[in-house]
Formats: sequence, C-alpha cells, structure tokens
Amino acid sequence: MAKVVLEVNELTTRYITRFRESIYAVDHVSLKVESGKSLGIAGESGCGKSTLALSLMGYYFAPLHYTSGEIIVDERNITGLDPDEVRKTILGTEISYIPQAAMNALNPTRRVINFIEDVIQAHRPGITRTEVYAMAKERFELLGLPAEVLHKYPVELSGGMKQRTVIATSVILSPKVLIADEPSSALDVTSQKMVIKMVMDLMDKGIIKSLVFITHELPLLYNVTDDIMVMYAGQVIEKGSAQEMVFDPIHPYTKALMGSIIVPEAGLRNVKLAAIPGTPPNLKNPPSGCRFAERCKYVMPECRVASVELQKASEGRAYRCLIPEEDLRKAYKHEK
Amino acid sequence: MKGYRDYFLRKFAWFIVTVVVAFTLNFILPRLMPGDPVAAIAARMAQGMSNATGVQAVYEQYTRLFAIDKPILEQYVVYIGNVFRGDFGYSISQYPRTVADVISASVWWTIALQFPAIIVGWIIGNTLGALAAYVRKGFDKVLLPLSIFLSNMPAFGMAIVLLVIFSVDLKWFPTSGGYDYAMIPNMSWDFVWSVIVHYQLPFWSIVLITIGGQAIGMRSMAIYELNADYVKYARFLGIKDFKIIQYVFRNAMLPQITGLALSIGTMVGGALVAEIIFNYPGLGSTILTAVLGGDYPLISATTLIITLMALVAFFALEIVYGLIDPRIKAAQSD
Amino acid sequence: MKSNSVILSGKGVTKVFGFGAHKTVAVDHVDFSFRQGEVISIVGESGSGKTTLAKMLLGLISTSEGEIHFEGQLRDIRSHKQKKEYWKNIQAIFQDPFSSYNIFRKIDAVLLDCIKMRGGGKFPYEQKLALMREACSFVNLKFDELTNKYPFELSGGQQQRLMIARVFLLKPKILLADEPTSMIDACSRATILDMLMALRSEIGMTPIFITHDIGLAYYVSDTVYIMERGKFVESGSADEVILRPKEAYTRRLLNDVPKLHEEWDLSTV
Amino acid sequence: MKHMFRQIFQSGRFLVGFAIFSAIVLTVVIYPLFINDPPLEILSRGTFLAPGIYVNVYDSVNFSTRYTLLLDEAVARRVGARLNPDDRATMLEWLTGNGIPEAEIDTADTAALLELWHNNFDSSVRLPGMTNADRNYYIRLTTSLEGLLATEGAIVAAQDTATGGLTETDVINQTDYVNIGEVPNFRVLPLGTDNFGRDVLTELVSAAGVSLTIGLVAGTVATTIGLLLGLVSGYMGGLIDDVILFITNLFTVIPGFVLLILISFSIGQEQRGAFTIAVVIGLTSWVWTARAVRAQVISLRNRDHVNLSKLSGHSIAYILAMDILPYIASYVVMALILQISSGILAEAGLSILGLGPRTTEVPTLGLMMNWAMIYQAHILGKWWAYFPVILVIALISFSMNLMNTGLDQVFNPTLRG
Repeated sequence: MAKVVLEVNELTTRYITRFRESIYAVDHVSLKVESGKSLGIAGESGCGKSTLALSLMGYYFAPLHYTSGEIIVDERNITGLDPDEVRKTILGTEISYIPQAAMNALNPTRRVINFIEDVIQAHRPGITRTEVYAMAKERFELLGLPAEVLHKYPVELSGGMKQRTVIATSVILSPKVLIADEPSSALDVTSQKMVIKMVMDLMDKGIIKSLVFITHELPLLYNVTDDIMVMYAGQVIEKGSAQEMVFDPIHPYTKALMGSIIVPEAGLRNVKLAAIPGTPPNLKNPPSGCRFAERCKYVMPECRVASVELQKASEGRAYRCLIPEEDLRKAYKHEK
Repeated sequence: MKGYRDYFLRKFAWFIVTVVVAFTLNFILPRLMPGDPVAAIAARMAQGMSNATGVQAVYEQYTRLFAIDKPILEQYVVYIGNVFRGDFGYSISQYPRTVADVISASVWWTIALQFPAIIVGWIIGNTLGALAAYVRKGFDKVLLPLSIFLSNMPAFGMAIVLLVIFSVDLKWFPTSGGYDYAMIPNMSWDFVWSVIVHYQLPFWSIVLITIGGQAIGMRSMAIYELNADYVKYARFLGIKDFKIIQYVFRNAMLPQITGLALSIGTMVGGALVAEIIFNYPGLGSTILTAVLGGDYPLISATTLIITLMALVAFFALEIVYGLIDPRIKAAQSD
Repeated sequence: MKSNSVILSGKGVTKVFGFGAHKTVAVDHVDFSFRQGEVISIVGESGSGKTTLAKMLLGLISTSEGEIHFEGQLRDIRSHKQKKEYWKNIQAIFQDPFSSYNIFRKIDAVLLDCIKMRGGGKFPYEQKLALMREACSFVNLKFDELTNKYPFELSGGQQQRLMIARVFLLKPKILLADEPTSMIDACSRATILDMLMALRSEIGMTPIFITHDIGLAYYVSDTVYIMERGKFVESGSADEVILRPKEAYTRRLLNDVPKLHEEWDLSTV
Repeated sequence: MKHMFRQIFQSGRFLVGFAIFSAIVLTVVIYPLFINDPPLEILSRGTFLAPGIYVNVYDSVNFSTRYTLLLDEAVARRVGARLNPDDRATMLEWLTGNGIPEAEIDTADTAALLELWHNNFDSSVRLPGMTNADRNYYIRLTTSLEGLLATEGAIVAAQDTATGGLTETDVINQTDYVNIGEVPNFRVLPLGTDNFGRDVLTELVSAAGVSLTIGLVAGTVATTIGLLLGLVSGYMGGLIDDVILFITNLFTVIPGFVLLILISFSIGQEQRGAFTIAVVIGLTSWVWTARAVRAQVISLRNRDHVNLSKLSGHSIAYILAMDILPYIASYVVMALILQISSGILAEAGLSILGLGPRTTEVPTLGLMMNWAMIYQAHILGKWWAYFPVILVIALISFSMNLMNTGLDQVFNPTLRG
C-alpha cells in the first residue's frame, strides 16, 4: 500500500449565517488519498462538495468555521495549528487549490508573474525576482504554456488560457495535494479537455502527488479519478473505485445518480434515465434519520429513527444505508 | 500601446465635444430665458451707472462684443471669436476692469485652493474607507456614520464651523481673505506666510467635506472587492493578508478615480460656496460680487471658466485612469 | 406522430450585431426546415450563435437578413398584434428558472396570463381554476398549495415544471427549449425531459432543443443541427450525426466529450 | 412586500435616519399649529437679539400684584451680573495704581471692595497712562455700582402733568417679584432674533418647511426626468439610447451647479420664486438618476422574465410597468431621497451666492444663511442666527442619507456583513 498523502478523519465544518444559524455543510467526512492516486468528489448542488474543498485546506475564514475532526497531510496533523502557520507552511506548498470560478481568480490589475512572485515570496521570503522568473518560466513551459503569458494581465488571456494559468500558478511550489473544485465546468468541451489534460499531466510529471477533483459531471470524474466519493446533504453517502461506483453502485442515491448520466454513445436512446422525486433536506435543520429517507424508494420505518453510519462493504467500499449490500443489488436486478 | 492610444483619442474627442457643448450652453442658456439678460443689461446700461463716460464705454463695447443687434447665429460666431481672444468685455460692477482681468486675478486662487484640497480629501477619505472595510467592527461603526454626517454637512456649513472655532474664538487663523489686506502681493517671506495662514481654513473645510463622501464610496468598493474570487484564491495560496489588502486597495481605488472624475463638477460647486464664506479671492467670491452687482458679463465668463476647469480635470483623471488600469487597454485592443 | 409538413423553415437567416469595426455576425446565413412533430436539437458551443438564432425564431429579436416561414407562410411579425398572434404558436422554456419569472407576480398570475392569451380571459373563475389545476397536476405540482406563492419559493426543478405547465395551458405548435435542464440537478433532469415528452404527445407540438450538450441532443431528438460560428456545419437524423459524423467539427465535439464505454483520448488536444 | 418593509425597519441606520427626519417634518407641521406668527414679521428694533424670554419692562414695573420672595442668593446674583470679574480686575488696577497696597484688597469680597472703592475713587484723579476712554469707563462703572448694595427699594416716580414735578408713585423692593404668567406682554425667543429683528425659531421652522418643499419638488422633477429618460434609453436601445446617453454623459461632466448659477441669474430676481428655483434645480440634477436607471434597465431588459412576459403577449407599456419598474423601484426611491437632500443643499448654495428665491415671500434655509453671512453673524458671535440653520440643513441631509444607506443595506446584499 502506497503512502497516504492526505487523510481526513471525521471533519466537520459549518457556516454561521448573519442570523447566527449554523449550517453543517461538511458533516463528519473522512477520506484518504494515497500517493499517486486521485479522488473524485461528486454530488448535486448544495451537497457540500465545494465546502469540503475549502475545508480540506485547514484554513478557515468567516462565514466558514472549523468545528471538529482532523486533517493529516503527509503524516502531519494540521488541525489546531495557528492559522498563520498553516498559511506559511501548508497552503500552496503542501495543499494547493484551484477555485471554482477560475475566470475571476486572478487579480485583474496584476501581471501573472507579479502574482506568482507574491505566492512564492509568501513561502520563501528573500527569493529574488530572477529566481522567481526562472521558476515560473520552467513550470509554465513544462506544462505547455507559453512564457509570454507571465507578462500579461489576466484580461489579456482567453478563458481556457486563464484557467490553465491558474492551474500552473497553483502548483508553482509543487504541492503534495491539489484540490480542484469544478475547474472546467464553465468551459466548452474542447477547453475542458485541455484543462483536464493539464491536471493529469501534473500527476504524470510528478509535480503533485495526489489529486482531489470535485465536480458534478460524472462522466468526467469517471475518466479522471481513480476513486469516487458521492456526497449528499453534507455527508459521504458512498465511496469506492470509479469503475465500481459507476457500474456497480450500492446506495440507492448513487444508483439514481449514475442512472441519470447522459453521454453520446450508441444505446443511450434505449436507456430510461433515472429520476428522484423531491429535494435534498435543509441543512439548517437536517432530519435525524437517514438524510435520503424522504426521497428513497426503499425507505423503511427504521431509516427515519437514528442517523445511519457509513457501512464497510466489499473491498474498500463504504455506503451509508441500513439495507444490506446484496439486498440492494438484488432489488436493482429485479427492476430491470 | 495601441489600445491606450485608441482610448486616449476617444477620450480626447469626447473632451472636445463637451467643450463645444459647454460653450454653446453658456451662450444659449441666458438667451433662452424670459427677458434675455444680455439684451436687458445692454439696455440698462444707459441709466444704471453714475459714471457717464463709463456707461457709454461699456455700452458700446458690449454691443460690439456680443453683437446683440445681429442675428443669433452671428452672435454665436462673434462670441466664440471673442472668447478665443480672451475678450469677455468690461465688468459692469468693477468698471474699468475688464472681465478677463478680474478672472485672471481670481482663477489661480481657486485652482490653488480647490484641486489640492480635493486631492488630499480624496486620499485621506479613501484610506479611511479602505481601513473601515478591512477592520470593520468598532472602527467601522464609528467611521461610517461620521463619514455620512461629514459628507452631508453642506460645504458652507463646514466652512462656518471652522471659521467660528478657529478664527473667531481661538483666533489661530484670520477670518477672511487670501492674504493680509495690509500687504501688497510680492514674493517676500512675510507675504507667502500670510498666504499660507489664510489658506488653511478654506483648504481644510473642503478637505473635510471631501473625506466623508470618498470614505463611504471606498468602503463599499473595498467590501465588494474583499469578497471577490481573486481574494479567496490569493488567501488559499498562502499570500499574506497585508499583500491582499494592497490588492484590494488598489482595485477598489480604480473605480474611485472614475467616481472622482464624475463628481468633480459637484465638488467644485460646493467648494465655490466655501470660498465665499472665507471671502477668499477666488472665483466663488467673484461670482458673489458679480451677482450682487448684476454683472452679467462677469457671471457668464466665470461659469464658462469653471466649466472648462471641471472638464479639464475630468479629462485628466480619465487619462490617468486609462494608464493605470490594464483592463482599459485590453478592452480597447479587442 | 411524425408528418412531413414543414412547420418552421428559414432561408439565409442572419443576425449582425454592431457596425463598422465592432461588427459581429452572430448567425450567418443559416437554412433549416423543421418538420412538424419532430424533436429537433440545435447543438453548439458558447458563442456559436445558437441562442441568437433561438431568439430570432421566437421573434424576440429581428433578423438582419433572410426570411423565416411559419407553416409555409412568410412570417410577418412587425406589429405587436402580429407578434401576439405568432406567440400563440411558439413558446419557450429558458435555461435559468430563477430569472425566468417576475419575482413580483404570484404563480396563479403567471398561469392566468396563459389562459387569457388562449382567449379564456372571460371564463368564469371556476373554469380558470379547473384549467390551472389540470395544468399543474400534469407536471405533478399541487396547484392548491401554490396559489399564494411566488415562483421563487419553489426549487429549480419545480420552477421548470411550472414553466411546462405554462406551455400546457398555451398549447403552442412549437416549443423552444433553451438548455432547459442545464441549471438543474441531474436527478431532476429526467423528470423534466419526461414531462416535456409527455407534453409533446399531449398537445402535439414540435419541440426544438437548444443545447451545448451533444449527449442530451442525442438522447432527446430525432434531428440534430450542429452549429459552429453562426453556421450549421452538419445536420441529419440523430443516429446519423452522432454515431456517424461526417464533419470534422462534429467529430471533434464528440471526441472531446468524456464517455463511459469509450476511452477518452486526451492526446488529441 | 411585508417582509421587505420589516427588513428595512430592522436596519439601524434606516431607523435613526427615519427618526431624525420624522422629527424635523413633524416639527415643521406641528409648530405652526401653536405659534402662527408670520415668519418674516419684524419684531425687534435692534438686530441679533440673544435667545431668551423678553418681558415687557413697563408691565412689570406697573404691575399691581407683586410677590415677596425671600431668596438668599438674589443679592449675590444681582451683584454678580453687574460686577463681573473683568470689572473687579480693573477696579483692582485703579486702586493699586492709587497707592493702596494690593494685600489689602480682596476682589472676591464684594462688600469690602465696594466700600474701598467708594472711599477712594475720585474721577478727577488721573493715573499715569490712563486715557480718556479709561476714565469714562471708570465713571460709568461707578454710576452703575450706585446703590448696588443698598437695601432700600427703588422709587418709581411719575411726572405730574400740572406742576411738572415728580411724584412718588411706587416703591419696588428688592424682594419684589412678579409672576411671568401674569405679565401680559412677554415673548419667548428661544433662538433670539436675526439681523432684521425677526424671530429666528419661527423663521427657521417655516424655512425648513419651504426648503423641504423645494427639495421635494426638485427631487420629483429630477427623478421623473431621470426615470423617464433612463427607462426609454435603457429599454429601447439603439439610436434613442445613443442620443440620450450622449446627453446624459454631457451633463454628467458639465457641473450642474454652474448651470444652475447661470440659469438662476438669467431668470432674474423678479422671476425667482421658490417654486421656480425648485424646478430649475430639478432640471439640472436628473443626470445621476438617468444613469442609474438606464444601467438597471439594460441589465433587466434581456432577462428571461422580460422575454417570457413578451411571449405572454404583454405590451411594452405593461412590460415597463410590471416587469421593469418594480425591479428598479427601490433604486428610484433611493435616488429620490438623495435628490431631495441635494436639492435642499443646492438651494442653500444658490442663496448664499445671492441667487436664492425672491426674498419678500418666504424664508428658506439658504436665505437665512445668506442674511446671517451678509450681516456677519459668524464674526460677531451671534451663533443663533446661523448655527441652527446649518444644523437643520445637515440633519435633513444626514437623516436622508442615513435612510438611504439603510435601504442600500437591504437592497444590495453585497454590502451586508
């Protein structure tokens, strides 16, 4: 078993609203990413996947607040560290981040190289401009980006180029883990592919060790990551390898999610797409039992009683349901 | 650089157009009014003043200058020609001084007072606004209402309050004028000192008024910028807070430059009234004497000069803005 | 259900924005003929001009050049009256349900507008109520729970269903669906698509999907038009265009979409 | 709707602003119900009478009913008011100059000081360096000190019409008091009188009302013009938009206040009523509203709810009224509030320049300011003539802007936090 680069145990974070209400957007989430592996996090809007991305870095500012749990990066527990210590020694060097709205992620009035200089100097004070430039040039060229980009302002770059510049900037200090939050969802398919290729290159060229990739586009996740974790209402509802999650889902929610995939392939037109009635629960006030119970067609009275824990299943899989794995599989087979 | 040249040319063309319109308005507005003051004043010339030769001289010169007996289009052409020669005719209230003479004696006082004051107020206001946005909490709670109050104090009100406190009661500064009236303007140290002392109260009253409005504007801009995506991204890459504040300040300041350009007209209006309170020898006091003396040629020329000053300031700010915001250049070269 | 009569066709339809140095041709001389009863998809990336074309088809913006025929007649919608008449025949569902409704008007006001447009403005209130109930139950919404609510109080999926209820009342001959499912969750997508298809057989309309999702186009439509930079580069039956694309652009588009059963070839970027 | 109002009234800033503004408006409305003197009536002969209660001297002397009050401090107060510390210091100066050792003089002991003064002062003695003016001062002082410590009453005498001689008619004792409520002629002037001898408070209340009306008229004119131009320009687009935008940009750059000066002067003194001034202010200040409305409408006009409304067969008028206006209503209200307060300021500025409304009819805040300035109230220390005016202007403007930021907080969520 390869070395674990990122380990998260029972992490809980919440938003505190203007009205002093707590919204537990990440609720006791645990995950592990080994060196050389990538983890995909999937889920529908509002399931807490983007908040998880922010929470993984151990650096919080209002309205997001740390509540409990631990984050271990490369065998170092970073929870409880002084925020400034996290900023200096973790962000950008251990864990780095590609934001959802990468289009606006760069300071509009600063040249790319000056921004990179700020990033590097935050971690290596005293580094000279020439060294910064050499580092940036090398990294950009390695990733197939022209060095001229460095002298440009963000407005002078196209959407796809801006996105790739952000990626290259995020990994300028060769972080161990890269967290990518929907880095391509605003792009056309061709640009999306370019961005994905670049992220894959980061792994192949050894610039980063592990990748956490967040998106709601399942076919993309299937093609990009080794493992997939599905979130629902702030909790992990199922995890497993990408192959198994897509073709052999256990949890009824995952089953429906995978059944709603549309890809332009022969045979698609004969498939009946899965649909789930209802809407996810309000996280200000989540139900005490299984959070999916209201929408689940296999719901039993005991589902609504106490919270359901994540169950271990065959070979490295886990799912959050009271019904045994085999019974669910049988039910799915029967439906067909 | 091409992007910037296009920007400059476009702004310059716009500047020229506004100047032309300002000229036309200045010419046509009074003539649209009931009673046509130009004609009325020319007619009044015959009885108005006590100095008979003066009346005659002004009347003749005035008829010639504004060609009031000619059709309106010809009047306009004559008017533009005269303005370009710097010929605005005689001042009625201060005869035998010419309008050009009166204005050239006061315009520099106004320029030297208002522009530094507005700029200083702008800088202080923006700094305070950015601080309020960043610090929030107590500082913000005090500063915001105070800024709102300051910016809503009429300029003349601030002027009077300062005047009463610092010159009438404390007697630290003189109550009126641009320099000690016992002196004759020269380059001696005494005179310069007198000018500096007289300068303080008018200057600070304009500065204080400007601070409030600018601080409010900057505060909301900075709050907006602090929530921008690039701030979050920079934070997650471990960039120091101090550096991020610099980003925010700079980016929030840029729209404030445009804001200043757009509101410079309004500010000049308020500052003119402040001049009057201090009896400062600038254009504000010139307008007052002109109004009291029914001196139409002087009013018309002064309003034109003030408009031109505001237009030039506006244009200059736009140019500076284009130079420092990279987005402008990019937008032009598309 | 398919018939051969052409319901909407266009010849040389063009839209130009701006002039001089700022001139952009959004839609560039496109020809099309949509047959009645077919499900049509217009697929294009952002900036391909598909939304501009959709607005021209709807008559929301004028064409710069070319002509559009509706049911064999040259479309003439210069006056407001003509437009109103045309809009009885063509309706739309937009991408973002949250910005599709006037936030100051309640749900029943939205539906009453539709009844009025179909000439039911003078119906007794009971009859209007029955019509609204019917439309809502068609899309699985309970009208009686909605009467005093505003559309924004519903979830995205519910709002989109209300949009379908609106079309149900209006019974147009053509429905233009501009990315109707791109803003809602995958799990609600099937519901919306199913309802649209049910509506199609219920009122016999011709749906036109405008989408960037080539998979969705393949899933729902009979005929697919591929649009690139204001032009149709390829069109034909869905199976033909998606499974056996002839044009390089279509192939590239297909190639760039991640799939489940085919290798996603990242070397071709 | 209800929710929105609740939110507005939860905003602290709005509430404070609203409270101040309501207080001003209520005063303007209620005050004339109790005191309905004409605001421009000239009361006093002198200018700038200090704030206070003015009691008719004739009445109080000739008053039949007097009350005897035994107040210990009455004497001390009377002496204190007549003999202030400055006077005591000059007395000390004279006495020491006249050879009396300083140690023997206690300026704090009034009785001893007066006695010493009585015994020593001689108006004919000329001290070195004493000017004639100083001498007159000492004589005046001595006369005013006459009988200061006397215990007998003052005698009121009337002239006998037949003989021409004086006859004692009454004695007023030092312990005699009259009830102010029984004096038929007295006038409360809480803010004194102005340079023309008019009651400042009455004038101020009336002026605040007129200025608010001017602001309201100016604001309504400006907002109406701005709203119409912004709506048409933003919704129609095309050439109409280009033309309106061009005009709007022009008037943004050309200082409105300067245009205001030019127009007001050209109108002429006779034509300048308060209403005319208000309309002129409105005509020169619609630009900001037009800009804001246009920007809002442009962002709205391509929204799908407008498209949907078109598809529902609604007319342009209906769409503007139902699908555009409600969305910008909050901005328009905010713009109106700002226009009202800037209209009041503009009037004040104009009046100080001598271009205010015709003065014979009504006072405005600007005119009051103008008069106070012309008569140099600020230099003379007559604070009541100008300070309340500034305060009222600042408070009106402040309260309206406070309401506005409160509204902004509610309508513009990015500023929350």
